[in-house]
Amino acid sequence: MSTSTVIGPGRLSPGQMLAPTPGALLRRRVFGHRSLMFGIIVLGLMLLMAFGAWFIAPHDPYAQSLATRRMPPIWHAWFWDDPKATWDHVLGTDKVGRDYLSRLIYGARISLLIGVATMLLSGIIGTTLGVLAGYFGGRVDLVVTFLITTRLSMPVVLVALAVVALYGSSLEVVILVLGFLLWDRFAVVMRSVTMQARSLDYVTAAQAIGCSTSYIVVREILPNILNSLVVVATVEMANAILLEAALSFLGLGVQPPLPSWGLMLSEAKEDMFFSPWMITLPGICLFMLVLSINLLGDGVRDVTAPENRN
Amino acid sequence: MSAILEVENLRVEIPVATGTLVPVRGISFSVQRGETLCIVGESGCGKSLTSLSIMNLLPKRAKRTADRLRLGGADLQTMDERTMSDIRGDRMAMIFQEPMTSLNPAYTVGNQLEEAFLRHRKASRREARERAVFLLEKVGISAAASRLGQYPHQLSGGLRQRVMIAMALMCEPELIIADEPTTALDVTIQAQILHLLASLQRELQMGVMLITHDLGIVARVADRVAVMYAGEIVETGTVHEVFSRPLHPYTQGLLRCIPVPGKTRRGAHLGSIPGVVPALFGDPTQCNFANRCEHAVPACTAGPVPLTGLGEGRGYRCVLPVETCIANQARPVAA
Amino acid sequence: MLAYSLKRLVLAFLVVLTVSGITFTLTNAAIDPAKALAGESATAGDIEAIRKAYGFDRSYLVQYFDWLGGALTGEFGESFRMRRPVATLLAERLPVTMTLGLCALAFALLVSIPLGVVAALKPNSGVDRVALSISVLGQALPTFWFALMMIILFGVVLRWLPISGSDTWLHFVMPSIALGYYATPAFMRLTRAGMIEVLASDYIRTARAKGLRAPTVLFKHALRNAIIPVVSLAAVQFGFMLGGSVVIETIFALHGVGFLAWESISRSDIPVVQAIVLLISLFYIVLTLLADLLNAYLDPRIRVA
Amino acid sequence: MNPLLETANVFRTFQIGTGFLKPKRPLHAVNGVSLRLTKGEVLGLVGESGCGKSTLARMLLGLLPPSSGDILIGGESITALDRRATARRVQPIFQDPYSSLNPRKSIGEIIQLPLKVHRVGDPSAWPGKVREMMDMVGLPSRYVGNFPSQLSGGQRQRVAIARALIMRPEVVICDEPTSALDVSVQSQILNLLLDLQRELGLTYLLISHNLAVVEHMAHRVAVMYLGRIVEEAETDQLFRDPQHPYTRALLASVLTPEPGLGVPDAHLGATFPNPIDPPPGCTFHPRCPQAMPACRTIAPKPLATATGHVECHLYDTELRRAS
Repeated sequence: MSTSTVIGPGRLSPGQMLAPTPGALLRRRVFGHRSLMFGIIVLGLMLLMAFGAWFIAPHDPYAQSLATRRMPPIWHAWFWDDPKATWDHVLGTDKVGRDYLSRLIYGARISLLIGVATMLLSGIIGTTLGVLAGYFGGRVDLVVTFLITTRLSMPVVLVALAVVALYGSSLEVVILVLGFLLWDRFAVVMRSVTMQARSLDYVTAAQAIGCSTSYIVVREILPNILNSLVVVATVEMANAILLEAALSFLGLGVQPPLPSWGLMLSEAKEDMFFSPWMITLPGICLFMLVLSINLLGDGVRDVTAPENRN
Repeated sequence: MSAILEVENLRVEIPVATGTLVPVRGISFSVQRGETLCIVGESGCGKSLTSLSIMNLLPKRAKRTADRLRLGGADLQTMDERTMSDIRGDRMAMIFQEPMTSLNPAYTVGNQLEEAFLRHRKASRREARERAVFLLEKVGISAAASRLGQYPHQLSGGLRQRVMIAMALMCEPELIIADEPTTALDVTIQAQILHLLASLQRELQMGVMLITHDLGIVARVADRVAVMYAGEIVETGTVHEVFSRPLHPYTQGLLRCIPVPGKTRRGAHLGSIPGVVPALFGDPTQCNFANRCEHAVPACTAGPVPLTGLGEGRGYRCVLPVETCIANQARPVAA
Repeated sequence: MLAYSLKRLVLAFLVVLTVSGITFTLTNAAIDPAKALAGESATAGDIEAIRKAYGFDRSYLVQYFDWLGGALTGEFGESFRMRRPVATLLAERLPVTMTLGLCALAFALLVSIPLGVVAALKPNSGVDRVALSISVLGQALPTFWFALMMIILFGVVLRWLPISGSDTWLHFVMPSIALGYYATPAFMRLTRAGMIEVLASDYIRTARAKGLRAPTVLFKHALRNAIIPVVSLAAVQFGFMLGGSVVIETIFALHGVGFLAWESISRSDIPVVQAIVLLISLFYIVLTLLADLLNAYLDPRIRVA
Repeated sequence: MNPLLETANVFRTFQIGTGFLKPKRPLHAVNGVSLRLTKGEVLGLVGESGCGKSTLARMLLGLLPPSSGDILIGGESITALDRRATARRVQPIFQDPYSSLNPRKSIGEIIQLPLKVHRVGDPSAWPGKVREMMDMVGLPSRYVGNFPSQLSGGQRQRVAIARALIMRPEVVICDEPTSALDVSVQSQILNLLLDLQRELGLTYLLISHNLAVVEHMAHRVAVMYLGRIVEEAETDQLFRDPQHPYTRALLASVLTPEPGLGVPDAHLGATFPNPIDPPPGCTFHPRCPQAMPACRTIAPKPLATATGHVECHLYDTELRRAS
């Protein structure tokens, strides 16, 4: 019995298969996750709406018309025999006669633009600070923690309102202000996950091999905290979209005549008792967009959570 | 001798997405008063689930069945959770592997000790306190009274495990189940804790069921041994028989794997068991060890292998006759 | 202990200083306070006179420390528009906002903690799914839109609740729910996650192995440990709620600090805006400090080390 | 013979927060350690958790600068060498094969990383070297594209060994290389480590709490207690005739699989000293069954023994004479 079993990895019995690759497992989990799929599909539709707005929208979202003011949506014709509701303006018109459906479709552009741009800006600020603090610790960490505490103690809505009001409200100002206000969660989460990843032996192994610090951060740590980054990014994107809507609703966000959903809600406020659908429809759009982004984030967290591995 | 714990054909099933896992596959054993039974096996062999299923503390998804599961004559299988919880901590108590996490960080040591006593005995807080002090002294903790006000995080690992032992003894149980009680501890502390457990067991004439992966511990504390592999008991017997004349190829392999100071030659190759444990789906259809066994013959894969009893608690689960097994043991280590 | 407390206080002080600096800079750089104070019809001479009178011609740093010194003694200057001391204005409005914030926090905690505990007891059960759905849907609901929908339903259609003002406790029902519900999903998830983690911990197994009854295990051993992170979050959320009150108070015309903030912002009433931002920051800092102390009380690992 | 790796009176102190509400205090993790590793030898380092073993290992790998004292690799000070030069000569093997491999990288990428980082030769030759290394540690080359999550604990440890050895370092720091593995896998890894050591002429520092493993593998053994080497000797000598009471207690605590011997009572107190607040004099005295009055006040100095040294007042003849 002097077979070379000692250094052998052990015999594999015929039926014994290797576990599937992480990639295959991930694909299987993504397609098996219903709410994640729902989020992806709805978000996809929203993106389609935003990018294809000029093609899909039946009317010019800015075209006003005195003749077609405050037309109700089509279901008013079905349920209440309202003769003013027509197929030409399926979701009715606002108080200056602009087609509501077209404005809602173009509104997806504003929300998504604000969401993505803010998320990128705040993500770059927050992730840089968080990863640096988590990796280097010590004084760097002290400074970053101080910045986070300072940022957290400033009331976001109030500061955003004040700055936008004082510096003039425009899309660019809103993006900049939100971008500089919403980085805290990125920093907090990235700091803690980097700290965790950093303490793992494979990082020590990379150090012992002689890898440079930038290589370790970019190639060893970042890929392993990417899932957390995606989750935070979705949360902050949703947050930014909601905040823009709130600012615009208070009249201190993007300015008319841009078809922002928040602005549409603000403009419809005085009609809310007589034309509640003017309030309901933009709200539903906002809700669906934010919901789909949140579901995407939750889904990513679920399918990449460590307890789901293996 | 009267058996405190009788277990016959115990099975644990866990339904998972791809089928039903059976991590414990029909095992039988008993623990007598004043005796230590060691269940030994490697990770994933089902030894911890066995202990939890006796306490009825299995994870929710897991299901337990048995032909017989009795504690001192009381049938544990027909008991509802309420009656079962009356027995837990009173007639049988458990000591866990991780003394660092097994005590609630939010309450004092005294509170957690007294709680066990107050739950099962009609006693005043003062009596519970006296009992706690008495037992802390018994497990070798100095200044016991002052320790009652301390929180678990203020104690070292060894002290916490002593507190866990004291907690298990609060109601003088007939049976103590210790699941890897020293794995998380340093070697010197391990020896102290095992020494303590052994002397307490002798003094109080308890039955002890000790679960471990460490053959050294088994050899030193066990009266009888059950070797588990892939959810089955593959060999049982008194500690002397199992260590001096191991019959099952797995037991033989395990004993060859460990270096023994003064016995194994320095730098010489140790024995090894190549291969991996099979997946534990469904019931065994052949000898579970066949794919790793160097003595495997065609009969091994023909059907499930029963445990062959040799009388007086001695048994082994192998198709080969006893004589062949003994001859195999005598062979030099494969290298 | 003393060294730590001191460190903590110095940090808090530095944060306040930084926040005040940022606020002062942002607001003062945006517009000329003298011009804002003088009004539309003022001449260049009027503006210069006001600049001199109010000290706006002094160097920026001097103005800042002058303002900060006032703020430390509770003196925030005078409102440009209302010509009244800012401190008095705040004192009038603060009770409304505090009531709103506390009611909203109470609402959020009362809904989310029981829901989180029940969901944690049976993960993936029907109750759990419902609770999770509520939290997912709730988080996607825009606060102000939710408030408007409530106004339409309970105020206009059903006429159960008043839709504006702050005269009776009924006036606070809708605003509190509108402000509080947004924090509910976070509380619920944290409670649920904490409970699931704690229930799977070794010391819960120990408690069960001692034969303790289920309610004892749940309430004495599990909940106490699971609730610790919720306390920290509650402090943070209360700070956010005070900040978020601006939207809700505007919608429901509740005359609190938030409403005052909105009014002042739209009228460029800088002293009021500065004071409110600083006040809310201070609140946040004090609250997180209190939360730390409460955590130290709940978790002996922090308390006795 | 010149030592390959040498530490000269190395200290390492950390500032430790003793609690949320308390100021930081110094923890002397490594408190004056002098060790020598000569080429081709296996030095065992044993001690309880928290005694400073892992801190010492990190310093030897060049990952942590000593607070004072020097570490010499082939006669050169580690502070003078850059980290990459250290990396080529000293490599680690860790305890936990689950956290020591990046889950997002394939086995091939993991083993190849050192070649890539040090730009060794022609990149087209790397896959061949990786296969050769995998073969040497007993991993089938078909695993090259697989991920760590697809392998068993023992196989992962082989990957970690392959990664450590592909640059052919002179010294390998094995930090508890088998304590996370089952016994049947442990013996395979130990056999592999021994084969590789002979084949490649490697030098090991084997850190372990398992004395049986150390006895099997090491030529010399150093016993560490609270940051100091309290005894060092050739393995046979140490196991046959331990000098320090702590070494004796450790040896007595080894539970060999020999029935009937029972569990020994090491006669150590139950009080484990707090490393942040170590006892004065000999740090072992509160647990020592043979403690003398002098042990409470005077820290013992290293005394030469037949094959090493011991730090204990029991063997200090001058002290004996004085008292």
